[in-house]
Amino acid sequence: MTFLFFIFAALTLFGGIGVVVNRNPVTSAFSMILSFLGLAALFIQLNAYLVGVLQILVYAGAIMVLFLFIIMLLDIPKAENKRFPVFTLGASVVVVVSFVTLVIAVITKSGVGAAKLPAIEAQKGPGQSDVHQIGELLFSTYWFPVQIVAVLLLVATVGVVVLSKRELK
Amino acid sequence: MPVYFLEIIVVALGLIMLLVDAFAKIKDKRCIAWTGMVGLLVVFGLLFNVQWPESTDGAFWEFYSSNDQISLFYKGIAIISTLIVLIMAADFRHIVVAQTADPEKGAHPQAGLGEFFALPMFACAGLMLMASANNLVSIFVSLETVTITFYILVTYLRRNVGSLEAGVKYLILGALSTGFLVYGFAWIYGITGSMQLSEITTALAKPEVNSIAALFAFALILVALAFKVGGAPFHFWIPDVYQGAPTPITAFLSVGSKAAGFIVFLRLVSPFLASDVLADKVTLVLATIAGITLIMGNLAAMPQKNFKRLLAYSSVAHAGFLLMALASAPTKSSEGSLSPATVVTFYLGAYLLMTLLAFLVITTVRNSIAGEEIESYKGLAKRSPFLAFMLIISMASLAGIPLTAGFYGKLFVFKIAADQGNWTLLVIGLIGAAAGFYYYLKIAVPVFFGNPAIDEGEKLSTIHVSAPARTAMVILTIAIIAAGVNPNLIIGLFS
Amino acid sequence: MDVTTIAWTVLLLPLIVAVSILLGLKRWSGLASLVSTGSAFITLFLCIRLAGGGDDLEAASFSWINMGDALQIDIGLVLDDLSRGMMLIVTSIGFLVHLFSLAYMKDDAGKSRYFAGLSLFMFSMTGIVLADNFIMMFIFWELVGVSSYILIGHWFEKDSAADAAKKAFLTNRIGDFGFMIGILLVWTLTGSIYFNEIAAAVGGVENAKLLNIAVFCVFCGAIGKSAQLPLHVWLPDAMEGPTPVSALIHAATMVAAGVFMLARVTFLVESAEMAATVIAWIGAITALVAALMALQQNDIKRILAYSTLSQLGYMIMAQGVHHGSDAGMFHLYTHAFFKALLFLGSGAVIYACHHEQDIWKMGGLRKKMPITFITFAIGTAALIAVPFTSGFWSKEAILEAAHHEHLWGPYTLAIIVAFLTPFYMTRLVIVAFFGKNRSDNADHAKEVGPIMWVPLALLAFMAVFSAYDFLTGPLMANGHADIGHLIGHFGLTATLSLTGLVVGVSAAIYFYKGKDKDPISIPAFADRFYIDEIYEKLIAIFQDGASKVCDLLDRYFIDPIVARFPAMTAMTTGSILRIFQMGNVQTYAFMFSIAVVALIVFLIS
Amino acid sequence: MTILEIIVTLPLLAALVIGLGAPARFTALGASVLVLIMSLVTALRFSPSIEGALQNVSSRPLMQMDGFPSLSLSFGLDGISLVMLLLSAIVMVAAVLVSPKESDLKHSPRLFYLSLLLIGGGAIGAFCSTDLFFLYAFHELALIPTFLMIGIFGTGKNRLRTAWTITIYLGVGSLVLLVGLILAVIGLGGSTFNIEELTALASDAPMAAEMQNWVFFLLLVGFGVLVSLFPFHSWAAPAYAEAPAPVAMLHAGVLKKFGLYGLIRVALPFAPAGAEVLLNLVLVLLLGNIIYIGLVTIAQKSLDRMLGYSSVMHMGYIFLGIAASNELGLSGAVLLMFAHGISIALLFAMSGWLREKYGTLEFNKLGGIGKQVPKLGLLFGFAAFASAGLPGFANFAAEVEVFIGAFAGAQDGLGWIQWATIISLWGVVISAVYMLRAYRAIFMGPIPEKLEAPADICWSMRLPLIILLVALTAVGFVPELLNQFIRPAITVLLAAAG
Amino acid sequence: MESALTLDHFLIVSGFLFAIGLAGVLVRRNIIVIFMCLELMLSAANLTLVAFSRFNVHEGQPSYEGHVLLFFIITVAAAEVAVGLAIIVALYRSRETTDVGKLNTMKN
Repeated sequence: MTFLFFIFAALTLFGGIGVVVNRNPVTSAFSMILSFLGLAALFIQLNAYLVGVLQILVYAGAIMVLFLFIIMLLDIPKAENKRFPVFTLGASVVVVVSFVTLVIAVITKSGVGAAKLPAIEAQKGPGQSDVHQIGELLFSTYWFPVQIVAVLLLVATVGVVVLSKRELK
Repeated sequence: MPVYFLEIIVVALGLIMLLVDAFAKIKDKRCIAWTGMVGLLVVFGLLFNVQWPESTDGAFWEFYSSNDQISLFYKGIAIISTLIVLIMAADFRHIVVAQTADPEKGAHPQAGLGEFFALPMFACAGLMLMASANNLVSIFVSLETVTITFYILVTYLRRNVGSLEAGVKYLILGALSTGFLVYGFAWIYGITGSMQLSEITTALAKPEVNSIAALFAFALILVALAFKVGGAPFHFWIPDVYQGAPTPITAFLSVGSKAAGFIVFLRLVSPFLASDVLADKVTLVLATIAGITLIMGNLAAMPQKNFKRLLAYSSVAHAGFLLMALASAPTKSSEGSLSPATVVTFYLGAYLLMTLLAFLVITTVRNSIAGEEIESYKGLAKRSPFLAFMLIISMASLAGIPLTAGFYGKLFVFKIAADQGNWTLLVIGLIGAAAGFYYYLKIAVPVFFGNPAIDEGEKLSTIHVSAPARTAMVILTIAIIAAGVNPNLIIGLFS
Repeated sequence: MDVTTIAWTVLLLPLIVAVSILLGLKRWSGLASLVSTGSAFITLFLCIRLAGGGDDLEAASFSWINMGDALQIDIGLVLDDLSRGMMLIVTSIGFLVHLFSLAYMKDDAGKSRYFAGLSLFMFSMTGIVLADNFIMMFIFWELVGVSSYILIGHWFEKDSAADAAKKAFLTNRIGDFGFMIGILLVWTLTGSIYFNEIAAAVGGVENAKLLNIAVFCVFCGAIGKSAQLPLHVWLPDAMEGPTPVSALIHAATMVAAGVFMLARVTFLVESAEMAATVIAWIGAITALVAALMALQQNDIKRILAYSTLSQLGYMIMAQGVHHGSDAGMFHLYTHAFFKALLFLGSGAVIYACHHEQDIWKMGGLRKKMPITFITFAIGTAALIAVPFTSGFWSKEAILEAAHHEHLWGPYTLAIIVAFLTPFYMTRLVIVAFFGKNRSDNADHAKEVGPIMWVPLALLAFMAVFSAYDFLTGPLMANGHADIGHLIGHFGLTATLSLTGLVVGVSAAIYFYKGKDKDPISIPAFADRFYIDEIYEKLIAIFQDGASKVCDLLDRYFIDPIVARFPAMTAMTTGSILRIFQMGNVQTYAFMFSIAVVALIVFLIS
Repeated sequence: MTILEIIVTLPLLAALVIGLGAPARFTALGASVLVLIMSLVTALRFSPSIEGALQNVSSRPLMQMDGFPSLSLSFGLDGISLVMLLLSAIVMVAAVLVSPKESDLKHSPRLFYLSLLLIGGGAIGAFCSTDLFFLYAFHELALIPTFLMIGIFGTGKNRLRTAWTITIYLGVGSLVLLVGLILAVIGLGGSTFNIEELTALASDAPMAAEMQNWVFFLLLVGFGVLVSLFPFHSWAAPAYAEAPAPVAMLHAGVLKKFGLYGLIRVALPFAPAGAEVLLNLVLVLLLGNIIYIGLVTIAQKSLDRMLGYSSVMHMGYIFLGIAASNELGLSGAVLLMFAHGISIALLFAMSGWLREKYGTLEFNKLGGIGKQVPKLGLLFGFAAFASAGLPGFANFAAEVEVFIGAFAGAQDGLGWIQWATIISLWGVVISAVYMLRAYRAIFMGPIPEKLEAPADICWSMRLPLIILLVALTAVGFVPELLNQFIRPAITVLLAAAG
Repeated sequence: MESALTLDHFLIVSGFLFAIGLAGVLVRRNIIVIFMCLELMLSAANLTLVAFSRFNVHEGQPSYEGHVLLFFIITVAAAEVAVGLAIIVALYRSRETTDVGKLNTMKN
């Protein structure tokens, strides 16, 4: 269990680092898929099966394909031509490192996460899986936000059309 | 009529507008905008007719703050600003068409207008929802609805370099702030175990609350919210985006988005302020941000030469005053002083009036004068005394000259700051207000003292003001002055 | 008419005339001048009715400022021997000058303005004389200043006249500065501004030092108005005005206001010993210095002006002498007539000589203008105190008073003046009236008309006889000296002054008989001891220099520090803050992140 | 609606009507004359016997809100505000009368008259308000119109800079003032804006000493900037020099008095202890006005700037009266506000005419024009002498009250204020120096060759001058005309201030 | 099921992932990559959310509210990506670049 966690955590993080470090956007995209796979595994490890699957389907699948598609479509040069300016790089690294340090400090100092992974009851029976539970929540309590999200998606669709159609008829 | 009908009606209106645009063959697409305007007026009327249920157990009410005039007021702000944005958008149509479509390549002569008119309706619905959202989920969803709509609208002039650049900047920084917001939400959820603001408040108010984690969550949320309302140093997107976006959208951003941002700000910050453990640090941080914002916004506005950009800095400056009010939340020992919610809400109401008036003028003028540089307003008073007068009224109000609504806003802010003994902030606020006199009146210089840049012998053309715009301007002016005499006209609407 | 009505009429009639000339009568200048002269006659007539003793009277007053217990200022008239006597002098000489002016100013373009000014002066002077309190006196004090300004500057298109008017007013203002302080101090010490109340309260004042200062400050007003040293510089310049004005204002009445004021507050002066001594000294010094200056002047009016200064010095000195106030007033009274006579006489000469004023360009006028000459000679005789003329008696009275009080310093100076006065006056008469004509203007001179010489004749009569009881009885019930008493005390003083007369006259005859130009040249005297020049330098340094400095300070220090610098700072800061707005979205994100880090550090620490 | 409310509303209404297209000059004149008539009627009906109580009171409550003082649009007159109302009404009529005809204005005649009415109406509103908020708010009404007037219709190359200076300066001053007022209201319990109630509170439950010091200091600086108290004066002279004559008249004559009015009405009763503590500071500053600015005035080389500085200088006397803070001094201060307002308006009206006709106001380019325009010369002489404090004009009566008031209470020896009074008295000499110098340079002496004679002032110009002069002399001869109103009001004020 | 894993493990991973995303936003110049990094940050937030859900047990079940929020986040992120990419396409069409450093016509 712990061992697997470290494997997937490493996968996730190295994938992430790959996104940042690779000069070729395509490679970045593939690193990202890798990272998302690791993340999905972590989700599953947290007993969040639906979320883990969604992560793979939506993120690693749909979204990253979209990214790749656009990268290919625009035929972006393989690597960014210029080298990173040293100052920007250095400063950014300092900021990011201090951010991480702070997050770790918060986590350790606050003791918020000292808890061990609590046991949960196994599935109570049919219709009690997390998919069921989330689905029920979504379509009962969170019915309204779902509708709003529908509007959001409509807006996004219209927007994408308006912004990228070749010529408006 | 239950209050959520309002959002539904607005969305339905937006859908109708989209459908009309898609399927009906209409010559003048301004009809679509007019439909929206009439619809919004009706919705605005309905605003005074909503009912609150006996019990708030129903599915919708999870996401609505209960019986709350303030949220209705913010809905009103959203509706009015959308209405006026539509008026502006209708006047702005030539520029929209010119910079989105290329008629030579077979584009419709009014291509892209329908969506330009319809999208604000959805943003409006999002803003209205934000106004009453009291659950992390609904806050997030409505906020993102608004934000994403704005990504589209800001970039709408896709052949215009400025609009595109503004869109990209807004997109990247907006997404960044969303990231922080979500991260913060996750932490709050982790600490309190709830998405409901009332429960979060209860959880945070407990003395044994994990203060470090809570403050960390607060920091993350504050970042995102400060970004939305334009608090320094998270305001950097504002000048660039305001300048690049289509003018009606700039107005929308500056009024609708900011107002909704502030109500969310109020809602999300109040649990932290209500907690004895956290309140001190939270207040101090807010005060610091308010101070920086005041200085940044006001002083950097002084040398500006582009009118829209100047208004962007002014928007930052006003955010500073609003934050100043937030940072002066009364402590337990000072009962009976003004509540920041009242001050902020009034301020935003006044801000709506004066900013929209200014943008109405800009949009109208833009039809006759190319460019939004302050210099290009030379001689406006001679070409159109009406517009010049409107402009000076709105500038006076923005600058906070008494007997305009803007003055009461500042007065309340100063009062609440003085009540709480926030002397440093008060001094900074004074400096800011003084700088405001300069940069707002700066616009009067070309308008009144300059001569129109026309060739010899050419006849001085007047500037056409469309009927809806004219009506709106007159109403706004009257409102500014009336509320400048009697603030109760605004305050009475929400208290 | 009862006395009160008469008093108010005397005060207000000239004002009404002045205002009506201003408001419309000025278009008919002849009528204006006649109305003005008529009003002068009426006031004279009324004053004669008032004269001749009677009870002291506080005429009904008009409340000017009414501040409850804090302050009451009334415009109230007081009629006692002092004011009645002074009123007679003012109105009689005033009337004569009006009369004289009818002819003298016949063809002047600004005739209406001139007569309006005269009437305004009559009003103001009456106000001073009748005032029953300090503030009211100050009000009219200022108003005579203005009328004098108007009349000196009558020919304002001449630079010299314009400057002289300004100088007169400003110099007086300086005196008034002290006067006002004095009034304030007296008010503080005695709690009143009314003369009778002050008189009652002054005995109870404990702060003697402050009282002395107060009295001295009050005296400052007199220094200005009566042109005492060091504020005497305006009076000679004031001769730029029309000659009748010089006679009326700058010889007979207005300049005597300082003396009158001191006489009015004798009780104050006498209670402040130090201040009184200072007053006596200043009077004496002025008398001497002015006499010295007069020795070397060539302008007929200036000689008379300096002699006026000198005589005023006498009067002021008398005010500083214990029990000398009456003597001073007596001299004021006699001097008013003979000096007005001399001025009007010189006016006649000037008029006849086509506005020639240099005595060295006259000469031989004795034959061409016999009446003028005779009256002028009588006036001179009175001035140089030829025995049995009025001037003799009044001057004797002053010297005697000083002698009696053993004020040896001032007394000595006064005696020296008694040597000088005959000298310079005789010089004037000889040079102007004897010898041969030294210019065309003098050549063409002829006797003036009756409107001009009648006043001269009347004044000449007064110059001789005004000191005698049959005139002083009705005219100067208060301030006259007892001639019998003087004769009874014939002694050192009389001897000395008679010696002075003889020596002075003979010396002048010796030096000036038949001369065409001045055989004596003492530049210091001729140039008035360079006092004017020194003042000009002082003004240039202290006033103009200081104002220049202040102006520069204002432009380049105060304004920049208080206004420009903060504004520039704000602007510069704004420009610097703009730099952060680099336009690069990653920079924004970077600052965003820094801020996040800072926030977290701050919040969790 | 009370007559007072009509008086306050009328100019603003007229401005609106002009904005909507009514004939500008006619409307402005009509409105201001009506205001003057109604003010005079009010004065006649004003009963000084009701000891100091407000009259013509009207109040329309606007807002009651927790944590914010109750706000009402309320007007009322006591003796002091009545005098200020009369001053405003008189000067406003004169200012409209001397304004150029519509056809003589190159452009925007409507804006000209509209701004004029706003400036005047704002002043009237401020003086008539009994609500602290509106007292402040009405005054600010003039800010932008003044900016526009100087910028558009001003004279001189630097007019834009001048317009900026005055606007920002006064803006900043009014902000400081605002903070002072907020502090005062909070310190006095924060329950009302009503000045009467606040005054009562201030005597019943005064603020803490330190608070009083701060409040008074802020109010002194805030009001002081508006009055051009040294060293916050550098906006005044250039602004008055370059503003069109009617604006200079209204601003220097009326609007500037607002700061002094505020000090008397607000600062003294609210923070009497603070006033005592800061007395010496006030004395130093007012001597700065009288002596230092007086000297600066002497150094000026053109009439307009000289008048500008002189109006700054004269503020010092009014401050002296306020510093005395006794019945006499304060009454004198109020009377002097009236007197100075009228006399400086008179002077600016004439200097405006001179500039228009001769094209310059520099001393060394003018001279002897008393021959060319004798009527103006005469009137100018009156005004100059009035300004220099000559008896017969209201200025003198007021100055006498101020000086005596400030000198009061020196039986035990001279204190600081007495010394300050003595030094101030020298200012009387100074003002005579510069006034007479100016008169000498412009109206007396020989006429320079190139100077062409314009026609003397016509009736439309003479009328306003005569109106002002009549007011000035009437009050000068019978100060009781106004003192009867001022005195009871001051008594009440002092009683409240303890 | 007992495990040695604590909440800290997940939170720290999530924190690192967030930081990596932030680093990418700060240093990369290609807008598309920046956009990817932003998605990375959102995912990191998701991890935190899920972890907190998992450790917040009610009646033997994790609190699924966190999952619901996550559902919305993913949806919104997808929409955001769609719109964002559309914007990037529009930008590329007009400016021929995806270098964010070249977008600085508006500044100061």
